[in-house]
Amino acid sequence: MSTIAPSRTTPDLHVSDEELRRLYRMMVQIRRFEERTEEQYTRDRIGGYCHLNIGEEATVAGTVGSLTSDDYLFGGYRDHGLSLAVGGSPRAVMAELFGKETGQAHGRGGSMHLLDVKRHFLGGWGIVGAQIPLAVGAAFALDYEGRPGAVMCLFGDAAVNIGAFHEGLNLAAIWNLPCVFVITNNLYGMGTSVEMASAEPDLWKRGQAYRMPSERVDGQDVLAVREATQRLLRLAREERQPALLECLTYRYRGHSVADPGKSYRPQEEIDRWRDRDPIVLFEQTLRTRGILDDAAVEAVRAEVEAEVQDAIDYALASPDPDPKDLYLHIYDPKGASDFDRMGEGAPFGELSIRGTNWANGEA
Amino acid sequence: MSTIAPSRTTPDLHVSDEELRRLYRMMVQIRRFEERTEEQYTRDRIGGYCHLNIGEEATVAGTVGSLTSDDYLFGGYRDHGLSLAVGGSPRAVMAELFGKETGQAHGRGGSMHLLDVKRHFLGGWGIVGAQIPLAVGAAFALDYEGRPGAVMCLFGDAAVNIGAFHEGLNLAAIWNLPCVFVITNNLYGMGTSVEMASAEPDLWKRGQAYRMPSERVDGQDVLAVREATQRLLRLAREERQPALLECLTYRYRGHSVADPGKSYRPQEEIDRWRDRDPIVLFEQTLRTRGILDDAAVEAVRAEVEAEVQDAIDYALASPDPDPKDLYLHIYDPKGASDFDRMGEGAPFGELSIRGTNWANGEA
Amino acid sequence: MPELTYREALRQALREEMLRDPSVYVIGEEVGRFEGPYKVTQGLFKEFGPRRVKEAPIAEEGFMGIGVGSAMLGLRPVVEIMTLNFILVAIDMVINHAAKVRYMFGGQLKVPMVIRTPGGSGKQLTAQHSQSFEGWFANTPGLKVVAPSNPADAKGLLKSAIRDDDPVLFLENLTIYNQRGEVPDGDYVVPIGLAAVPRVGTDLTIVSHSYATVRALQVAERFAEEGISVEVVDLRSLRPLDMETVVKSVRKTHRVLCVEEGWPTYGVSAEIAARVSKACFAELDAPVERVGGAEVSMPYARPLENAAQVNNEKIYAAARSVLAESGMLKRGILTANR
Amino acid sequence: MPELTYREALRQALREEMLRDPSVYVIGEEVGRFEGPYKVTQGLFKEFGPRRVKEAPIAEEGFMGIGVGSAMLGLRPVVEIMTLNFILVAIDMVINHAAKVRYMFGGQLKVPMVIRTPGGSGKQLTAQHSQSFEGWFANTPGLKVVAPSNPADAKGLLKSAIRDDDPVLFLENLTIYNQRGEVPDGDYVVPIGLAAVPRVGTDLTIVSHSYATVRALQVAERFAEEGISVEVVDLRSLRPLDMETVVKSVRKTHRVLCVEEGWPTYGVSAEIAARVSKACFAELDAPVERVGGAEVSMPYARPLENAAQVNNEKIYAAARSVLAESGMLKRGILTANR
Ligand SMILES: Cc1ncc(C[n+]2csc(CCOP(=O)(O)OP(=O)(O)O)c2C)c(N)n1
Ligand SMILES: Cc1ncc(C[n+]2csc(CCOP(=O)(O)OP(=O)(O)O)c2C)c(N)n1
Ligand SMILES: [Mg+2]
Ligand SMILES: [Mg+2]
Repeated sequence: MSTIAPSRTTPDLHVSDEELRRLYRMMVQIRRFEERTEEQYTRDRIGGYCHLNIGEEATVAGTVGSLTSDDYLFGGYRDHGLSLAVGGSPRAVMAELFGKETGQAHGRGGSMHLLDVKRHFLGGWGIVGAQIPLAVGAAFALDYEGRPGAVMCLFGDAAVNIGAFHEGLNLAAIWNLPCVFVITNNLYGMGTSVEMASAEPDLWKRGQAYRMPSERVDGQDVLAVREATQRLLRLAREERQPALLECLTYRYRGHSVADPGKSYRPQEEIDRWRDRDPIVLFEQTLRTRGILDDAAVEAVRAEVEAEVQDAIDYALASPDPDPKDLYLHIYDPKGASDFDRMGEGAPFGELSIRGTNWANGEA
Repeated sequence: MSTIAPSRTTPDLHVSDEELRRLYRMMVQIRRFEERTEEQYTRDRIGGYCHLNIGEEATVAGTVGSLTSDDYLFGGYRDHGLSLAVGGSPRAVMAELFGKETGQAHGRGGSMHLLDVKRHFLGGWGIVGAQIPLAVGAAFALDYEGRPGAVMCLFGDAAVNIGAFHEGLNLAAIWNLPCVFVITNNLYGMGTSVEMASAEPDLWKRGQAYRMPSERVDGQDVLAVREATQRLLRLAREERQPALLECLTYRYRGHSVADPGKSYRPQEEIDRWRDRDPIVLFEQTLRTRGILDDAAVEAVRAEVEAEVQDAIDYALASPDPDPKDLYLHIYDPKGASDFDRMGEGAPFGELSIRGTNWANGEA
Repeated sequence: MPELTYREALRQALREEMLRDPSVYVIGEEVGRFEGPYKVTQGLFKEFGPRRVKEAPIAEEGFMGIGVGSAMLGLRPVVEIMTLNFILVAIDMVINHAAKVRYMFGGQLKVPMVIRTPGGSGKQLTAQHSQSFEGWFANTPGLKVVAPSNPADAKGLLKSAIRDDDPVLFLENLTIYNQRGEVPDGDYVVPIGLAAVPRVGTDLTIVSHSYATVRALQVAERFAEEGISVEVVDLRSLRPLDMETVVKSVRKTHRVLCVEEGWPTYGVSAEIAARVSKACFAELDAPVERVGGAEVSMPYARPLENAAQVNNEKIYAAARSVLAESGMLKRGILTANR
Repeated sequence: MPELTYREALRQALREEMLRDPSVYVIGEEVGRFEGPYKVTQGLFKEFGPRRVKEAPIAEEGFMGIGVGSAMLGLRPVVEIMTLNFILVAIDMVINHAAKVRYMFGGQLKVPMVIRTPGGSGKQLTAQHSQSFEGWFANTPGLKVVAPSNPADAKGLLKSAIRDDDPVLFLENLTIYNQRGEVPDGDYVVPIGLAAVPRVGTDLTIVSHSYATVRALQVAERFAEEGISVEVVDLRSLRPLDMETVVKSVRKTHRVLCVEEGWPTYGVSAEIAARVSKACFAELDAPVERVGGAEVSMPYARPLENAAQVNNEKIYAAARSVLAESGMLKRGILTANR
């Protein structure tokens, strides 16, 4: 979790230079990390489904980058950037993508199921929309225990049409739970546009069905995202008022690395969005404000480049999980003895349902 | 389904006398049928869960009574009144409650699963909210085949918080399906008030999340309900525009006959609603308009009394389903031979998983 | 020892665990002011208030998710699903989430959650309200599934389930809520993963769980009158499954009948039969027999419902058929006695 | 006969049925312009347009319900669920609705619907995307469940499923979409409820379905090289289940191994093993053996995934263990050859 304290009011101009530089670096890091991830995937070092945040850096940095150490984060499968934005180690993220024991989920989760318990990032989920009730449950726990902090839940534009969204938001609202719901509206869920999928394509308006403060923000403008996020997080923390924030952004790549992402959207749309690249826009702002110059930009790039290369090297050099640990973590080790009498097919320690001692009378 | 043609505009005053009398009789019939049902339940002639429409007659008659022979109806488990309101035979309804072969579902469904295929009443469903996607599916079929008519889907105030509501309404809206969703808001789902359950207790506003025409109507005023229903049905039929209608009403009885219905709501609330009894209100209106007098009221009462008694007599005298038919209807008889080779435990014709011929080599 | 109903035993366990551990809370429909749809949580709202007894709207997926999410942060939710039938709208949260968290995240998170829900059929509750899906949960690694058949086990297993650090589906049963039995006072705990042998016998083993055990014991009684000695193994826990106790019994009786309330084909009894058939391959005097609910959607009419539900007659007949098959009874007797 | 992939065979069946019967329509996520998440519906949107090929938002419960409701009015929906894992959010519509309609309403309504969905694990798809729930559906009266293992059956069974007047869960498999095989042209229909014997043998019967059959055939090949003759029974249909063919094979070989991709405990293989153990009680030379996926949530890392998935090595080893158990192989050989 970021160590930045929650700011009371954050009109754009009052963001400290240090914070501006942190956000900029975060965005550059996510972009480069994802580009290299894509490359590593094509080199077959990463398997399964793999969804990139490229193009969405301002939304990720503006939302996730606003969390404090009291807060918690839940997200979907497009989660590499999320895990980096909470301050997670690029090494551990890349190692997870490589399926290594040193990865964030010790190689069990992969691309879709990153997490960082220490930094309160609780995954990394693969069933569309399902992280919403989970996040509400975390907010419930904060409230139950009278803890400070709030929960942020990120999901895509396509998640707003599934039942879990509806149930989760209503429950958060009736119980005044400290949860900020963030729609990363990148205009498409796989090949389906928001207009095809949602009867109310102004997705933020869905929040009104739960009497929830709801708004839309330019997801390419990291400071706008940050301002709205911090405002809503404060509402959640201090007034136990959940809220819905829609960030309008775009994914440059296809849905996953397996999808070219061209068949269902016109090239000129892609071009138009690329013209508003969130990193370029932010860089311009910072240059105008005299916070960045060529040298600084170059320094960040070089630093990030080295960092990501180091992550790759680290992941490559890391050990695979040991197949003998296959049954580790399926249940609490304390409860393992519950299974002692199950014999054949017991979920501890056997690779198949085949014979064990006791069944042959040898127990 | 009622044989009344859809009216173009239905300001209150233009309802024909005949129609007014039909609605009045319908409401009296439902009330009396339910009172006798309750009594029959205590005499142990009816089993399982049993939910009554007493108090909600104006909502039932105003909505369901507005359907034409092209339309379809789906409802929940509180469905006795629904089946009567489509013009179904009280005999067949009561026989179903008694679990008789002559019942609407041939004794297979019981109180919660009435239906009347001829009159396009397609059930009678027991999982809260699940009838909503089903109804949207029926509307889809009408649209697919270019058929006239619309689908009406009734559900309770508590159903608006479950995922199926959200998914169903959004799908109907994006695909312009002819479906009118009706919330029978009787203020409680079991012992849970609308305020406890719904972050937006003005339930009709939920429709706005799908850009759907939505409104609330006095569910104790049958003509108001009828006017709104007919208007929205027309919209659905003619403009393929789904809509949401909330009817504010009250159930006098508990959730089911097993619930006294007193612990979670104040007596004075019950009294207040009883003061606006939908039948009394409508009777007054009709008396004022000179459409009903003492004699006419008495005649309707007597007619309904006899009709319901006849239904009870009929149900009592009807035969039970034959246990030898246990496996009838679980699959299409045409496909029964698919199961020939299943042998033991095959779902045709066996009462248990016990031995059959072929397994002993005798096949 | 005090006599309690199954319902009261559950309530006692809940209350004691809530007193013992402030992280235990109850969530579900009508669990508060309404005192529980089947009155299990009666009195808890008054005693513990709305924070610990959370009255949920009809949004099973939502509040099951709240259970999982809050458990990930260290709470110990006891989620009540009104009946097992409704768990289908929330099953994604159980199978794809609760059961997955610990493993998928490399052991860094856990879900100490209990899902309490009654299964089985009641009196004319019909197709959508009379089902037994417990085998599906028992099929899923990451979950535990327990199914007590009597008040003492209800109390002891619920305490174990609440204290367990993994998600437990705690299967209750509509028909036995009112059943009475002796229940040890105080901190009585029954470990998960141990079958019980509530009746010892030598001629036939009946393996069952939940309400089917109640019936099995009645049928055993009837056989005793006929001079046939039936042993009843009450599984209590479906995952983990205590095959050791089952096998030990079968090694003694050499005859087995598996009974379940649900549909046998691909049901719980299939697993028991498959394992027994293998583990006791050379020791069975007859094939493992199974009896369960008729493979139909539960019909409403009483004659049909009676024909569909598993009952003592069917269990008795199936048991006699095993005995006959093993040569212990002449086949003729079977037919005569039906 | 033309060679087609499994995917192409499915597409051909869909296309032919859509041409034959205007009431057949396809609904699901990305089935249209995106050409299908796994490209099964490729070209159909172009040919049949948006009315017959309905592109759905992520609302599985909603569009599954649309399938059921529209089938009640006489349409023949083919609902595509992107993978079997996601059916959990829509399972209430399948179990409590599609499967119930005919019976609960006394035979007056029907649901001629097909649910197409790929199950099984792929390459590193992990815990929430690698599951096999088909046994749960096969446990449910009112549903049929088919699971073809090759292109010809894929085509023939899909046609049967679409023409069937009851709801059919049509299980495809991620791994075999690209598998090629001969597929009869034209109106080729495979009846539901008939197992196939794609390989005849005398020493051991392997019973399997879907992708496990592909593996079983490979293992049988390997055994052939060793002079051991393995018969493979491909169930093709799980409900109804063609026990006649299974039993016939076992009466010949006297040895059985059940293979499945999913978790064996309370899985599909339990039912097969239970039934075979009973039907062939006196004819088995060894206990029925089962092998399947390791009982864990599918892990990501390849070494772990390999250890978790059922594979030829494990099938081979389990088969040898049956052979050894029956006395056909000395136990020593088993260990040596591993
Ligand atoms: C319940 C469910 N249905 C379908 C899928 C398959 N699926 C994975 S991602 C996705 C699209 C989601 O789009 P969106 O929510 O907009 O997020 P984005 O990918 O654009 O970030 C789909 C259909 C799934 N994972 N879960
Ligand atoms: C998914 C689901 N959860 C719970 C139930 C149990 N249940 C049956 S009716 C009901 C209350 C529904 O209230 P409402 O929708 O307001 O309808 P009403 O009974 O007032 O007509 C509940 C909780 C159910 N049938 N289905
Ligand atoms: Mg998107
Ligand atoms: Mg209500």
